[in-house]
This record gives sequence, structure tokens and C-alpha cells, in this order.
Amino acid sequence: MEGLQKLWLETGIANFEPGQLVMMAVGLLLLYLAIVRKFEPLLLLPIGFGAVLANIPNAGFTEEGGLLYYIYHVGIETGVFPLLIFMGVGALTDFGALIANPRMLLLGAAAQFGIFATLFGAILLNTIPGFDFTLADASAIAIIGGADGPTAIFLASKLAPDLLGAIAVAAYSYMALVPIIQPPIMKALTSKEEREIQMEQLRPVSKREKILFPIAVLGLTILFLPAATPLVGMFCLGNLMRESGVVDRLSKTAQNELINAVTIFLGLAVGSKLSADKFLTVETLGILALGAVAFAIGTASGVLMAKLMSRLSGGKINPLIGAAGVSAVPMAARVVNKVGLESNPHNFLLMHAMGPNVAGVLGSAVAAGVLLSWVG
Amino acid sequence: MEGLQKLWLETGIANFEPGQLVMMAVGLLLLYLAIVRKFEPLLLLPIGFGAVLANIPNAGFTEEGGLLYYIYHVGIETGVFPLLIFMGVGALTDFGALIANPRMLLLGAAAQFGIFATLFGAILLNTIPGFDFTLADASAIAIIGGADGPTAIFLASKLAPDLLGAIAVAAYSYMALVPIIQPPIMKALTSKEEREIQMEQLRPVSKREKILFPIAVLGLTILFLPAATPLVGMFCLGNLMRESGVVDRLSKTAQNELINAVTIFLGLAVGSKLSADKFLTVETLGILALGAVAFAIGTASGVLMAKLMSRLSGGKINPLIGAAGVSAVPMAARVVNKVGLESNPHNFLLMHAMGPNVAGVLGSAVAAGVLLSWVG
Amino acid sequence: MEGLQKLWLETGIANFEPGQLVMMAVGLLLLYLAIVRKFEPLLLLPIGFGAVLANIPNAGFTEEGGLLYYIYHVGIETGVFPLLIFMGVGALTDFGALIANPRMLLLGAAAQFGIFATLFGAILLNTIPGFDFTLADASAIAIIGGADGPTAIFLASKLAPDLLGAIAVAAYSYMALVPIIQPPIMKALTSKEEREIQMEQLRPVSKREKILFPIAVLGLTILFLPAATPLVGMFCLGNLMRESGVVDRLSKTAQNELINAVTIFLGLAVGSKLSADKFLTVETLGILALGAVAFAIGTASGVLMAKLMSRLSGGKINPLIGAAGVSAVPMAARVVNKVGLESNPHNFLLMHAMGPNVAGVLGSAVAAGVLLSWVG
Amino acid sequence: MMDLTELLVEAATLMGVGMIAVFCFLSLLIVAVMGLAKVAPPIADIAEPKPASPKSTQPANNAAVVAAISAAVQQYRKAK
Amino acid sequence: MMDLTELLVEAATLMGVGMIAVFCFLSLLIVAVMGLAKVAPPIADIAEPKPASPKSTQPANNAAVVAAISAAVQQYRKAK
Amino acid sequence: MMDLTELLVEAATLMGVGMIAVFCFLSLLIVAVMGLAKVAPPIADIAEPKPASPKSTQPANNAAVVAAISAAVQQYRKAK
Ligand code: NA
Ligand code: NA
Ligand code: NA
Repeated sequence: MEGLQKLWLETGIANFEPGQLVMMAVGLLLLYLAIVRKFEPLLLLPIGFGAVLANIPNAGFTEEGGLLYYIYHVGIETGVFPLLIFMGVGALTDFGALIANPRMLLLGAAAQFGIFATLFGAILLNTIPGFDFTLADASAIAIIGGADGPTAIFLASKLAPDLLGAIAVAAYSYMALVPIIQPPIMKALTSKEEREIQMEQLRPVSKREKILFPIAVLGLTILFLPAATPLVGMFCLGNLMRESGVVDRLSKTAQNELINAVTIFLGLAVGSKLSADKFLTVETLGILALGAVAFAIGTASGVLMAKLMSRLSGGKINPLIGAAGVSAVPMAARVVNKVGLESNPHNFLLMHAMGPNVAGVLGSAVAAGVLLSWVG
Repeated sequence: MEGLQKLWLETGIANFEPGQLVMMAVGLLLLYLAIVRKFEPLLLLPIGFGAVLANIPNAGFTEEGGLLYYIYHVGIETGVFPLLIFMGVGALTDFGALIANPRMLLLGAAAQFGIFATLFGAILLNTIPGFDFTLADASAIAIIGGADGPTAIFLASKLAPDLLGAIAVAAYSYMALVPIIQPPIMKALTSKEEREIQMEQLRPVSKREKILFPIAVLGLTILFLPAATPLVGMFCLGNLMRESGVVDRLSKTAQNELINAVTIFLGLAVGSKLSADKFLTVETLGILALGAVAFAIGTASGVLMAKLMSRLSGGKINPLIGAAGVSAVPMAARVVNKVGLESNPHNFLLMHAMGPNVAGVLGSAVAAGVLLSWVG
Repeated sequence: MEGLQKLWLETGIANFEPGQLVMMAVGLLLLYLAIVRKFEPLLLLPIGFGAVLANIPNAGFTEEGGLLYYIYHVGIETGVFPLLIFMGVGALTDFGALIANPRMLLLGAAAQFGIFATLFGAILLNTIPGFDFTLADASAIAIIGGADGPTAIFLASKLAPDLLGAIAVAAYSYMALVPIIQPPIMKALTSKEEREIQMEQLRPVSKREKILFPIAVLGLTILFLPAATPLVGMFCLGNLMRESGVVDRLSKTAQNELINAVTIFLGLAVGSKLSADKFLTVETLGILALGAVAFAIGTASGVLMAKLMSRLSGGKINPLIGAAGVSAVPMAARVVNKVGLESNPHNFLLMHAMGPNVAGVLGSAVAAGVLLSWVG
Repeated sequence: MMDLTELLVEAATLMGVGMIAVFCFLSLLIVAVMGLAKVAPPIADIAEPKPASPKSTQPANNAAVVAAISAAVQQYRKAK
Repeated sequence: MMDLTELLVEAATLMGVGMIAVFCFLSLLIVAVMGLAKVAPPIADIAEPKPASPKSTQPANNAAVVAAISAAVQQYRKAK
Repeated sequence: MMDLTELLVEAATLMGVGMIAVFCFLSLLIVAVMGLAKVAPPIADIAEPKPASPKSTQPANNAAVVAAISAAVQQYRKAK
């Protein structure tokens, strides 16, 4: 009996702290969202599972020698994992629609107002007792408005590692909620006539333009914003491997096995940051609130910019596509398409929304570079 | 000529120690077993090759700066490689047969008696001069009876790294020998009538049960045996990725490229532990003997438990399937099927044996958790 | 405005050093060669991109904490990446042609004269003011003549890490230039009659020979040249996985995803060594010149050896195949085939040239072992 | 360290405790799995997911999935 | 550290500067992409690459590519 | 360090020794490969393995292989 008691003292039941139970519930909630609701399952499933593992008493996953400890230190603290994901996303991205209509980049720029307004909002929250965000914290939180997971994780790992878990969870959750958050804002800011505007078919884009595009993007980033080159550089490397057509072996691996393996590890490592003492704080509530605001502002500023461009172009641009400027590829573009079809069943905006959509990825990487070079 | 002499002094011929030659022969034997006899080639080929490389004089594979040194320290000492393999095996395992007939878990439990009896046996060996196993050593040796490679390597790397090479080699060798070791024991403990028992077809299992199963397993492990959560947790992560159906990309990578790459490295690193001073000892002989005993006892206790269950159920269970409880998936289940067919050419037990077979994997992970939380 | 100025001070424009601009141009040149000219794109694309990234001011790619810093230290400094590539190349190589006609190994031996003559040449360069190559430097440079990328990178990382960038770039560039460098030398050293010699069809090779071949190669290397066992050993492991037929899963991963992922990282890490202070030196000019000489001498000595063998065999050997002894698989064999067809449109030498071609890989690994055991 | 008798006693204890723990644990799991069978209506669930999965298994909230599919299609076409 | 007012001022500055920087940057990129369209003759280029690619995408200057193809062919044959 | 003459002498020595070593090594390998040809009966072996391989190449003594195949089959069916 003494022996069984010895084992009993090691059980989870005998060692649970309340915070761990709550965080496990959070982890299970994320698993539920991923599996049943199909919210960004590629990330939320490993994050949720990582959160469960990290909060097991006496298991030591996040202590030195534990699996999640190693994965976090090797992949997140160094920034390597988000950069490899970015390389893979670059290899998966087709910039054709944006090259055919480069003005769409302005929509990707406008939507970043969600980031910078949220930064101001995060500092403003400091007026409420209990909040004490530094400028670095505020920057890391604001990037949620960029609607781009690896960018958010990369920036948070550099500027506010303690907030990483909450920021990553908020970023992926809101990205999954795009179909719910965006449509009311889109409809409130546009008239029915505007939503019915049909756009001209995009011109075909040559292979040479597609090859030169990532080089041009990287060149400008080098000249004007070196702080963004880790993100933009790896993204452009992936895209160049894809478009050059001479290294299909490498491009295929970057798009598949490499990004898949890194996604598993990245998710687990992010989940390992969901510990009670870091997550069950009033800051997390603030982050969740700010994240929602960031998304809403980004969507609104994208749509408003598209309205302006629509007017200036004499009504050739459907202002709905501005909403795709937040990135959240390709969900935001699909939402645009869906809202467009509701107004006019023959109006397929998907291809037109892909331009601002991928522009939003570049826009938030540029915004991340600005924040890094200002704060970092 | 002086120059050639300088080179000569660096040759293997001029520097071989007898122990290295013997260990190379062991490595070549493992390669022979893997390639010609097809004994667990996925592991024994890299282990055998690693043993050859590790024993080359003046090559420095296992010294600081050498390839095998790095692989061992990064992957085995940290426990990362066996855990990744376990994730992959989880993603490869279908628990349908076990969920349809959960009583089979009792067979997976009974077969673990092989582990605990061997632990006692290992301590008993200390009565013979030359043996001096600690409780940690004995635990690491006993886990061979679990018939599960990654579990054995994980436990040995934590409890008895010096014995890792011998334990891993014994574990995989005996797993390969299952078709030779098990049938006589199975026949000795069952009557012809028992072996002829036909079992009812298994009910179909819903997707929801398959998704909830890994979560339930992990939940119980968290509550009662946190020390087993590294192994069980990664196994359940892999299985959840498989069954959830929402992350097929990740599941596919975990089942293929990731587990393959890690298998190569794991095998090489285990092989690098086959050095003369660690392997050419009387302890190794003891480990090999104990490993055989562990397998035999595990098989016997599984069959006896199945006999008991057969009686209690009024003859609805064929006691042969108890032998599959040792794990050694899927070899043990196939052996059950084969022995069953010998008694009754229409009696296909394969599906029925898959339940105890995967139960054995869980059983030995649980046993490993008990050992870790007692000894570790 | 003050804020914009703060950002301006961080731009690349405000921080560029002239050397960085030149090195970026070098990187872009490599990208051009890879993408437009299709010169060894699998390596030159990542190397060129790495060179661009490494020379961005204020981006910190190669400083502690930067992506390229980590990749270099983890993969190149340890020697792990070139060895994994070698394992993959081993898994991709079919030694059938060589086993059918083992005399071809002499051509692989003769072509290594390019290496040792260049070593002497590199030391001779020290007579020119500005050059000060040590024997280790000279050895690392000379291996360019081996026409084998991973071997060159492995040796340079051990013997002359400062010269690694220039050596790797020279090695891959000249390998890509094989179709331009070799034909004039081949034609100058052979008569039209010799080039028209048709060779007998090769005998079929049994599976058992193919399995035993890598074991025999490793065995001889262990006995006579342990310093070459890291390279030769990993190569033979890959080849054994391929030919054994019992670990197709592992072999497939080694040939595809693993070698692809490592190639991306290896290329980036090599590119990160293309910094102005290391590359824009008179030594680099010397390395480029010596590399060209090494290739030319290797080609010539291969052809001359083949001429000798042709005479001794009574005209059964076409001396052109000697040129394939430099390795540069399979480019050199194709060049042989093309030059052969120019003399005799029915003379297909491709299969016959594959023997010396893969022999050249072994030959330069052996030469690397000699250099390592002499100098290292 | 310990002398042999103590070790043997501890090993015997561990043998007993270990087997009890393993049986208890797996028995609890039997109960849990039986519970699962009640939670999940087996047949409806089996019939249902098949048609749904092509559309919904991969909700593709991010670029990777869509792009992966299009890339695969392209490669497939090239391969033909 | 800083007091709140200072922080707010800095955040407001960063808001302005950041948006200006993002717009300037992406505007420059618009100019650059428009430049690309002039450098590259769109239609000829689109028609051309398809037939060329099977031969030239993978120049296979090293063993890997050729061997990979032959290995794939072998596996394909085995698989049949 | 060393002066140039010494270095040149050493380089020349290494040139000679290295080429001798390379030739000796590869000559030994020729002998070894010729020995292999005698050990292995070429033709029987070539004819034999093909039919055997589907069954025996992957003996699948562990779960991975069987499960991988069933998983692949499932994916293939889903993909159809
Ligand atoms: Na964005
Ligand atoms: Na077991
Ligand atoms: Na060579």
C-alpha cells in the first residue's frame, strides 16, 4: 500500500494547481475550435495540444530537458520557425493577381492602419489600472491586426516573449473569425451599388515578371527597411524558388514537408507559452479586445481606401476588395467573393481580391519592419 | 616513403583495437539480420551501420565534433527522437479494433507482467558475481519486455544511458524474433479447442469515438500518471492529427518524412552506443538473456489472461489473441493469425488481435511511466 | 518629421558600405547564373540568395541571433549538412556501371591529379606578393578539382573556413561550366580515331553485388583511410539503404525531402560566407584561377589515363570517358557522350562514362581523406 | 548503495505496485472507452462524414492550403 | 520608465510615421512592378515556357536530379 | 610559419604520396569489386528478386509499415 501511495503522490490529481486546470480547458477549447469548428486547424490543433501538455503537473514539458522547452528555444526564441514558415508560404503564394494590378498594394497598405491604431489603443489601455504595456508590448499586440500568424509570432518573440502565447492565440483565432468579423463592417461602409461593381478581367502575367517580383520586393526592403528583411527575405526566397522553375525539388519540399514539420513544432512551442501565470492575466483580456479592434479597423480602413480608389478610377473598383487587404489569405478574399455574390450573383471577385490579399501579407511584414526598427 | 609511412600510421589497420573489430562484426551481423533476414530492417540497418561507424579508429564519429556525437546529443540525450517517432507511430495507428472491443486493454495490461517480472529478475541476477544492476538499470532492461522500440530507447536514455545500445539492440532483435519466440509458448498454454474458437465480427466505430479516444487516453494519463505523458502525449498527438481529419497535411508528414528522417538518425545514434567498452561486457549477456525471458513471460501472461477472459465470457474469446498484448505491432497480431489458422483454416484472428496489439503499446507506455515515476 | 528621420537612419541606403554592394552584385550574378543560365541552380540559387541576405546592412543575418548565423553554426561548422547531402547523393547513385567494369576506378583515380597538382600550384602562388596560403588553405582550394560540392564544403569547413565561400562558389561554378571547360581539352588530347572507338555493352549486375559494393568501399576506407570515413561512410549508408531494398521508406526520404531541405540550408549558409572582407580579396582571384586550372588538369589526366588504358586493352576503351573521372555527376558523363556523338553519331558513351563518373566521386572523397589525414 | 535484499524487496514491491497500476489504469480506460461509445452515435456518424469531408476537412483559413492544392494541380498537369 | 503622456505621444508619432512608411514603401513597389511589366514582354513569355519546361526546368547539372528521376521511374515500375 | 621552400617540398611530397594513395586505394577497390562478381551469381540473382520483392522487401515487423499502407490506401480512396 505504501508503494501505491508513492505513485499516488506523483499523480496529476494530487498535484494539479487551479491555473493549470483552467489552461487545460483553454487548450481543449482550442482543440474544439480546430477540430469541430475547423478554425485554422493547422495551427490551433498543435497550439491547443501544446497548451494541454505544457500544463500537466510533474511532466516537465516546459522545464529544461523537456520536449517543449527544447522546441521553443531552438525554434521560436531564435526566430527560425516563423521564418521557415514564411519561406514556405512564399513558395505557396502566387503573386500573379497583384502583378497584374499593382495598385492593389495601396489596399494592403491601408489595411495596416489596423496595426498602428491598435498600437495607440494598447498604450491608451494603460490608463486603466492593471495594464502596463510598454511600447514593445504594444507593438507586438498591434501586429495581430496584420492578420498574419508567422509575422505575429516572429515579432512577439523579439519584442514581448511573455505575451507570445496570448498574441498567437488571438491572431489565429481572429483569422479564423474573419468570415464573422468582416461582412458587417464591409456592408456598413459600402452602398449596394458599390458592392455590385464588376471588375475587368486581369491581364495575364509573364513568367519573367513573376521571377523578378520577389527580387524587386527584396531590393526595396533592403534599401528602405532592412529590419523587415528577415521576414520579407525568407518570403521572397520561397517565392523565387517557386517562380524560377529551376529548383522545383526545393520549392516542393519548402511547400510541403518542411512547412508541415515546422508547423507542428511551431504550434506546440506556441502552446507551451500558454501557462497560467502568463495567460490568466488582465493583459490577455486586453490583448483579445485589442485584437478584435485591430481586425475591425484594418478591415474598415481597407474598405475606405478601396472606396476612394473606386471614386478616383471612375467606378472600376469594387470597394469590397479593400477588406482583403488585411491578409488572412485566402479567407479574406473568399469573404469578399461571398459578400460580392450576395449583391450580384454574377459578380465573382475572388481573383480581384487575391491582389489586395497577398498585398496585405507584404504590408504587415513592412509594418513589422517599421515596428522592429523603431522599437527593437 | 616517409610520406607514405605518415599516412600508414593513420590507417585503420595500424590503429585497430580488438574490441573495435568485434563491435564491427556485431554491426555487420545486425546489417546481415536486417538485409538478408529482414529483421526489423528500418531500425537494425541504421543501428548496425552506426555501430560500424562508431568503432572506426581515428575517425572520431562519437567524439565531440563527430557526426554521431551531435546526433546522439541532440536527439537521444534530449529524448526528442523517440518522442517524434512515437508521434509518427501514433499517426500511423488505427485504434478502431480496440475501441470496438475495449476489454482487449486487459490483455495489453497482462502482457506487461513480462516487464515487471524481468525487473525482479534483473535484480536477482545481481546474486551472480559480475552483475551489479541498480534499480534504474533493471527498469531500463525490463522495458525490453514491452516490445516497443521507442519506449525502450526513451526509458534507457533517461535511466541507464550506458546500457542504451545493448537494450535497443535486444529490444529490436527480439521484436524481430516474435514469430519464433511466441508460437511454442502459445501452443503450450492453450488446448486445440481453445485455439479453434471463432470470434464475433467487430462493430464499426464512429469517427467521433476515434477522435475522442486519444484525448481520453491523454486525459487519464494526465490524471493518474504524468510521468508517462511525454510518451503517451506525443502518441496521442499523432493519433489525434490522424483521426481529426482537419490536419491531413501535418498527419501525412508525421507518418512519412518526419518519422523516416528521425528513424535514420535514431538508428545511427543508437548504433553509436555500441562501443566495445559498453557492449562487450557480461551485463550485455545478462540483458540479452533477460530480454528473451521478458518476451516469453509477457507472451505467457497475455495468453493466460486471455484464457481467463475466455472462460468468463463463456468461450467467446480465443486465448491466442492474448499473445498480441506484448505489442510488437503488427508482427504479434500476425503470429496470432497464423497460429489460429493452423488450428482452423477458416479462423481469421488478425483484426481481433489488433486490439490487444495496440493495447500493448499503451500498456508498455504506462509501465514506462510507472517505472519513471518510481525510479526516475 | 523627426520620426521619419529616425526610420531613415535605419534604412539600407543610409548604411550601405561599398563592399556590401559589390557582394550583393555577386549574389545577384549567382542568381542570374542559376535561374537564367541554369548553372547548378539547386545550389547556386540558395547560395546567391544567401549572399544577398548576408550583406544587408543592419539586418544581422550573420550576427549572433541571425538566421544565417544559426544555420551556419548548426550545419556547416559541425560538418553535418555536407554529410547529409552525401548520404542523399549515395541514395541517389547507381553504381551498376562501375561494378560491371571496375577498371574505370583507375580513371576516377587519375583525375584526382587535378587536386594534388592544384595544391602544389596554390603553394607556388605564395611566391606572388599578396598570397599567403597555408598547406591547409591550399588543400581546401585544391579540392575544387574534385568537382564535388559537398566534399569541397566539408573539407573547407574543416581546413579553411575563411575561404569556404570562395571555394564553394568556385566549385559549383566550375561544375556548371564543365560543358565549356572540358570539350577543348578532350579533343586536344585524343585523335579522331580514338574518339570513334565503340565500347562493348556492359554486363548486367546482380542485386547482391550492388548491396555488397558500399560495404566493400566502406571496409577498405576503414582499413586504409579512416579520415575519409565521414564522407565515404555517409555516402555508403545512403547507397546501402538504396540497394538493400529493405528500407525503401528511409531511402526515399534521404533522396528527396531530407536532401532538399538540407540543400536549401546548406546553400544559404555557404552564401552567408560571401562577405566583402572574406571574398573581395586577392585570394579569391587566386582561388578562381586555381579552380579553373584544377578542372583542366583533372580532365587532362583523366583522358591521358584513359588513352593509356585504351592502348593496353587493345583499343577497347574510348579515351574520352577519362574526362568523366573528375565527377561532376552526371554533367561530365553527358559531355563525354556529346563529344563522342560528334565523332561518331552512333557512338553512345553515356553508360560507359557513368562508371568513371561515379568513380570520380569516390576518388575525390579518398583524396579528401588523404588531405585531412595529412593536414588536419 | 542498497544491499541486495533491500533491492529485491523493492523490486518485488515495484512488480506488485506496477502491475496493479497498469491494470487499474487500463481498466479505467475501458470504462472511458465504453463511455465514448455512448457519447458518439456510431452509425449516423459513420454514414455522415464521407460526403462532408471533401469540402470541409481542410477549411483552408490560410494561404497554404489553397496554394498547395493549386500547386499540386499544376504539378499534376505538368507531369502528364 | 516613460510616463504615460510621453508614451502616448510616441505611439501617436509611430502611428503617423508607420502609416507614411508603409504607404511610401508600397507605392514604390507599385512603381517597381509597373516597371517590371515594361521589362518583360508578357505574351510571348507566357506562350513559350510550357513546352520548354519538361526539358529545361531541371538542368540536372549534378547527380541528384538524374538519379532522382531514374529512381522515381524504378519505383513507379515496382509499384505497378 | 614554414618558409616557402619547405612548403613547396611538402606540397610536392603530398602530391606524390596523395596520388599513390589514391591509386593504391582504388586499385584495391578494383580487386574487391572483382571479388564481389565471383561471390554473387549475377544472372540467377537478377531474375529472382523482382517477383519476391512485392511481398518481402518490407517485412513490416513494426506497425509503421502496415499502417502506412492502409493510410495511403485510405488517402487514395478519399482523393478519388
Ligand atoms: Na496583413
Ligand atoms: Na508493449
Ligand atoms: Na571527383
